[in-house]
Amino acid sequence: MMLTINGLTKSFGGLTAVNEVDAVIEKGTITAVIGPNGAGKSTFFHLISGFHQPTKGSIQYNGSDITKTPPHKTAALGISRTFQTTHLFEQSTVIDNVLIGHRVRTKATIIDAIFRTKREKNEEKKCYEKAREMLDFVGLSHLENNPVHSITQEEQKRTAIALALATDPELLLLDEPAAGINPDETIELASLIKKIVRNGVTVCLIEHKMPMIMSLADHIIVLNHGSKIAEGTPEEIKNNPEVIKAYLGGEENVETG
Amino acid sequence: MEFLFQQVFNGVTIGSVYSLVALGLTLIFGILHVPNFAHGAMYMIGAYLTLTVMTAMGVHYWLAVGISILMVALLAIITERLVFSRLDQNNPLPMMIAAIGILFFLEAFAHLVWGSQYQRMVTPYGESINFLGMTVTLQRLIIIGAALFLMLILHLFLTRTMTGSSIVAMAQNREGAFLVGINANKVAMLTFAIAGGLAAAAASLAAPINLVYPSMGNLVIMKAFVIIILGGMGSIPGAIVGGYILGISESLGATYISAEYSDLIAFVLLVLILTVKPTGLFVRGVQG
Amino acid sequence: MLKLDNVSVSYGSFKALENVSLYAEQGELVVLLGSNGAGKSTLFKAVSGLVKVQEGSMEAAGTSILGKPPSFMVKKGIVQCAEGRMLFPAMTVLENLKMGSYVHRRDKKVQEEQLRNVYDLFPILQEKRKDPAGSLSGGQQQMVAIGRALMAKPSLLLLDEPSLGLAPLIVEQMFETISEINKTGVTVLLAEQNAHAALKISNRGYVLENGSVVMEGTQKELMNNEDIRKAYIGA
Amino acid sequence: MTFFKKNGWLITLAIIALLFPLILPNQYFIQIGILIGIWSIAVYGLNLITGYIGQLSLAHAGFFAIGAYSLGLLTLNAGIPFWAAFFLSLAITAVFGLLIGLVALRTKSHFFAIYTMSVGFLIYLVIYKWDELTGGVRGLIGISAPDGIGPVTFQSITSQYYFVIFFLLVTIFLMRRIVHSLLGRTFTAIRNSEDLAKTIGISVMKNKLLAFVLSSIFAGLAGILYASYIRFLGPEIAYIEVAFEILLYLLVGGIGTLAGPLVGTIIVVTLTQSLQFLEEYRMLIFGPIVVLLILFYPQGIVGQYYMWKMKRNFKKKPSIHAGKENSVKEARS
Amino acid sequence: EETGTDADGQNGGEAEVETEVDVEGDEEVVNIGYTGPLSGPAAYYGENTLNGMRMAAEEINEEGFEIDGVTYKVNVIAYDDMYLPNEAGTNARRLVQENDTSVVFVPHSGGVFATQVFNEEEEFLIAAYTSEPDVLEQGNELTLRIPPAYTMYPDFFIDYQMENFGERLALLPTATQYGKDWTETIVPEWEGAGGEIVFDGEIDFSQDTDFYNIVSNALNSDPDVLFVGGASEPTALVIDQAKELGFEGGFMVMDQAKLEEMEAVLGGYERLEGAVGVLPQLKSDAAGAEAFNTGYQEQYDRIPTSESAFNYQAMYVLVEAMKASGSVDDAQAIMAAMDEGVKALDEEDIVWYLEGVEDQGFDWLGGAAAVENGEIVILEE
Ligand SMILES: Nc1ncnc2c1ncn2[C@@H]1O[C@H](COP(=O)(O)OP(=O)(O)OP(=O)(O)O)[C@@H](O)[C@H]1O
Ligand SMILES: Nc1ncnc2c1ncn2[C@@H]1O[C@H](COP(=O)(O)OP(=O)(O)OP(=O)(O)O)[C@@H](O)[C@H]1O
Ligand SMILES: [Mg+2]
Ligand SMILES: [Mg+2]
Repeated sequence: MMLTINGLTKSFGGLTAVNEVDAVIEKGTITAVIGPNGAGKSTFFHLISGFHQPTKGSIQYNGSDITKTPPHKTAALGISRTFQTTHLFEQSTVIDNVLIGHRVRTKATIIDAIFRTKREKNEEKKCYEKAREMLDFVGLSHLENNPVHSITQEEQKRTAIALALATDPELLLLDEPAAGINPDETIELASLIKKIVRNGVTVCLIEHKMPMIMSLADHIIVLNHGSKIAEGTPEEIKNNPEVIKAYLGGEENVETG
Repeated sequence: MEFLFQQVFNGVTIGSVYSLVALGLTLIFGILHVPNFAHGAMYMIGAYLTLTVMTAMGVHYWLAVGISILMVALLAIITERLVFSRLDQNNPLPMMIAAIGILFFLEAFAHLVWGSQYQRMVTPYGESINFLGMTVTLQRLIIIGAALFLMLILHLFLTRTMTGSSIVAMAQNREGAFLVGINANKVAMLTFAIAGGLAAAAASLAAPINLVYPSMGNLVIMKAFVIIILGGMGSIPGAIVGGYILGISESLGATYISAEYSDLIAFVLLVLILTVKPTGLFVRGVQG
Repeated sequence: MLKLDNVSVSYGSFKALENVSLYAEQGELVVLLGSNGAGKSTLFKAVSGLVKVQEGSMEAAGTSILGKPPSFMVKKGIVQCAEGRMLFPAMTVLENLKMGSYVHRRDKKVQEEQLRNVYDLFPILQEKRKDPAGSLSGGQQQMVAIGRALMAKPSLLLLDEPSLGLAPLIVEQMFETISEINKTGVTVLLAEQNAHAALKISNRGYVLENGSVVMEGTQKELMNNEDIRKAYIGA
Repeated sequence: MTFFKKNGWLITLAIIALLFPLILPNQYFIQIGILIGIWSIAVYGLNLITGYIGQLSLAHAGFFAIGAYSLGLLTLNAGIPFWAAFFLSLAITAVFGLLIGLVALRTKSHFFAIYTMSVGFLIYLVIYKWDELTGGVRGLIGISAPDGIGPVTFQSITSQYYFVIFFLLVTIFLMRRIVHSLLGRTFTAIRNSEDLAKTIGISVMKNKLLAFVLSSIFAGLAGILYASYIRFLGPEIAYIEVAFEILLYLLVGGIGTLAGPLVGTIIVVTLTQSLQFLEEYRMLIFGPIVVLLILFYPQGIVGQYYMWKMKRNFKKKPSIHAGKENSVKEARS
Repeated sequence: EETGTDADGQNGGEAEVETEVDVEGDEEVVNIGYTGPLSGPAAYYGENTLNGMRMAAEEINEEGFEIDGVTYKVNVIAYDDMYLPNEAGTNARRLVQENDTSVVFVPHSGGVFATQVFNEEEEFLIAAYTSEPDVLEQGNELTLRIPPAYTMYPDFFIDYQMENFGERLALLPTATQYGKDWTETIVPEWEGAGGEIVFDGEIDFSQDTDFYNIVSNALNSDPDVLFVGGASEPTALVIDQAKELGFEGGFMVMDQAKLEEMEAVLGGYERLEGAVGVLPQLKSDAAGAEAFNTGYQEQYDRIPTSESAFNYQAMYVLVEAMKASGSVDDAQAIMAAMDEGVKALDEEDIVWYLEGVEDQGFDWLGGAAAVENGEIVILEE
């Protein structure tokens, strides 16, 4: 098991956004988290990545406890994420955005910076290489020198994924990667995610676009009012009456988009 | 005991002045997200205008205060139109520097027009009276009364009227405010006018117990910044409570801790509070 | 109701809209389709007065609205529910909604009536009315945004990707709601990625590509167009 | 790219600076040159934390004063030799920077600005009130000029000038190295978005603290040079107005740019000097000039230059639609 | 030849300043420098000092003065330093380098210290308007102290107050070094005369927004006499507030505050009842006082105080010293001739009794005044 979550709970004042959730994420799979708005999905991700401290419960990652680890350390451990609203270094170019993602794997200090040591140079080169590799991987090489704010939403989403991948993650958390992009591009995105998994990265994603989820996920976790109400393969989830009632609604939503 | 009362009363007097200045500052801060250092200059100009109108035109104190409030409100609107509205709202630093430029200018302007010497404002309320066993000048009671009155009016305006709420709304999301049909320029001008008017009122109230001179606003404005940070930036109740807390703690600190270090109190208080609670005492944003 | 003629908008030297002409009749529901960056939001912003139109003319209900500020547009009944929501995060849900009827601030009856409609539409908002809007989940905030736009009692409602980030169940309801709002006589201009659902409730539609209108037609025409099916509706 | 091409402006600058006293052997101009050098170093310090990390510090006049007073007290009262005092003073400023940074950096944006303003004011008040240590308002009198190194002495004004210019060039060189390194990129990443920086594994607090300490050291260095040049210290050097002035230099020059601090300092200092003939009405003109500069060059002179360059490039390569005005922001540095 | 104008001034600004004085025939112009606060909170003070100099210069220039057959006129060149030492240093350098001044007036101690770093090397004289003793303790030979030492006042003050009001003294001076020095001088003498210190405080005029609470603190200790002082106007306010709070004792006012200025602030000497302080310049009966007082009031619309009077006087002495030394640019010689210059003063140019130069400082005759029944009363020894 890559990630084991036990009794995870998060309260904001009186509101329990995540309530006693148990879950596991298996290496090399795609796990999807779905649920109505406000179900606590994003909060669930915030907890794993260390942005929020859980009220209760524990998170084990590759056998070690990361329940209270701050976000920059979880990233160093190999958990990377994207945000629900695309979050990038708006003012920088695409490549500059992505290459800083590899900083976590470098060691150059102020001393290296001042004396421009070999280490600094090597690591700089490594970062560039990594960034180019990742941009190539997500298909954005041609935009490398454009400022981020000048590219489209969908390109920004892919940049965000490239940035997350530049940290060399083992586990990638994607919060609604397909929101705001059209069906055509959603299909491309799905194949990109598959490609990421083929490259050995475990993926966990939140999404409202059911066709995509159903075709992509190996395992689905359904949250409602902070609690896990179901879990299983897409086939099981699709036919789970409770999920249909709480979330999916009519058949049609699942089939088309 | 009586002596303690006297000191608390002194604190409340000066706290009233702080609160009025901080209120205007916090309103502008909410809209512009900029520490408007020129606000101290508005305070200073307000005092001079009242003084000039009183002495040159021979009008009554209250009428002079009214005229001064209107004129400073107008001056504040002018700074908004000519300078602040032309700067990028998302970039606070240039606005801050522009504010400092305005401050330099207004101070030099006051120097040119009114001279660099200290001046005294004499009101009809100079006599000392006995009040709850304390000797106080009537002017000091008036400061407290008038400040409370202005605060109440402001509170009602911001919470009970849509025009007032539009200031609050704009402080939270400019584009959002546009989308519901709020006229951004009008709100910005209105905010500046209110802030300027409050500063002028505060200065005109405080000047008779103090002196009028070109740099009189500088220290007050620094303390007002401390207050709005303590009170949560953009928070109206925060500015009021913060102003009184500061006034009283300065007065009591001077008495029971050290007179010499009483002016440190504001800053020590701020540093201590932010060290413990980095987001200030009140955290919700601009609210009525 | 709304008529745009050869409208162009640029950001700096980049042309986001080029000679766009379109119209919407009173009571119509018109869909705007287009991939990311096609210029849909820019078009909406232009109509709302949030960006400057460099060329062309814009008319609403017979009068020119070119170069008018956003507040003017809202007064005219042109209300937008924007992408990115633009809520007042520290205000409560109720306060946000009330601000929505800013232009009707002197008319308590309209306010109350609209508020009831919004609560009927999104009961969760009534439950959360005392919470700061900023603490709501993404989808709930979207509801507040739509609700706030409705509070202005629009005659022309511009909806910029209202289904963004909403759960399927809610999306379904929301399209029904939009349809209902439309049926009460409100003209609706709807930009959507979710082309199928949008077209289903629409009268007509336009397709935008790279800042220009590349296709327009009735609901049927567009639904049956192979290219559109492929590009926007998916298999 | 050759060394010269890469470091072109720096080398040109160094040559101009070195030749300056030979071309204009007027002590007044040399004095201005020295003060520009000293203030620029402080402005570079501020630029690191404010321009590259994005946290506005108003405590830098305080750090300037801590550096200056440390040197003054160590040489005058403790009788420590100049160079030992010099390095000790840098260390003292760094320690203050570290301690203040540790608490101050827990606050963000405006809270940080006002917090540091208060800290700066407290530093001023402590210097002002604690006469037993600092001499209070009377100040420290008769601080010695730098000791010579071997045959080189620093008694004459020209040698003092070269002394300051040396440190200025070192400062610019260091800043350049830092800004263009991975560390510098890390700083900018934090400026652009703290949350995102965290998720990609950057320890925001550690990096901010590092930048804050570095920046306070530069401010302290400027203070040390000031003390050894003016040789008299009064509490007014810690006053909040000095912090505003440093900030003004930075903004006029161009925040977050490498040349900005120097350009801004030169422009504003020259401007205030050339307005001297106005006597008491100087500020009447200076205030509006500041406002106009900011209105027309909100990015600062250097920032505006980059913007202009960017626009020109854009005309050459219209394929990149960098139409947005602020797309330039990153191009500078 | 170092005197005279730069043929082509460095910039328009200076050229303007310099053309203020006509140069014709074998007349030459001697530039006299000034650096002081002309903007910011201390501007009023700076202007007072500068006005005194300027007024004297204008009078001197009516005729000019002659050395070795050349007629000289003086031209005061003033730069603003906002009370900052480094600005003062820069201004002094500029005055010496660009305007060839061999004398620079500096009215604040920080500025003097910063200028003393190089004045001996550059050979110019600092005319220091500061009573800070350290200015002369550094052994700088080209520094002249203009104002009197304050140590002559306490005797007058203490005798008067003890006799009229009592022995309990509360200290409320300004929180500056000057205030501290004064306090340190007066406290032992008060106690020596059998008095008691019942309250030890100070007021920071530049930092405190309201003095009321500290004044009520002081009065709470039931004093007979208050020791106050600092700038005139805030000091007046302290006295006023003490009276508001019901205090009926006496006030000792240190010399920085002027009774005549306080009177202007408070609107009458009644509000100063019981105060002792420096004798107002207006009450000076020196031969030149009357002319100076009225002339100054007319020209600057301000009350003439010792700040203007002493700098006015210093300007005259300087010119006399130049004449005596036979040079307008040899700072050493001018300094050496200073005492001679004082003695050579024309009777009607004397606005306040000046006896000579002692230890590089002007030796003024002291005088004090008290307010009794709303009138100024001169105290004699
Ligand atoms: N910082 C916070 N403070 C208070 N309440 C919060 C906070 N963050 C989230 N919540 C609340 O927690 C609940 C879960 O929010 P969360 O963002 O996790 O939902 P979600 O499942 O991601 O929804 P969506 O699909 O709409 O994005 C919501 O009711 C929200 O209002
Ligand atoms: N403020 C701006 N400055 C510069 N370019 C902009 C700005 N806003 C949008 N653009 C550019 O204009 C083009 C059209 O953007 P717009 O937001 O209108 O597209 P859209 O059709 O709404 O796309 P989406 O589906 O992503 O919302 C895009 O290329 C975008 O990058
Ligand atoms: Mg979410
Ligand atoms: Mg859009």
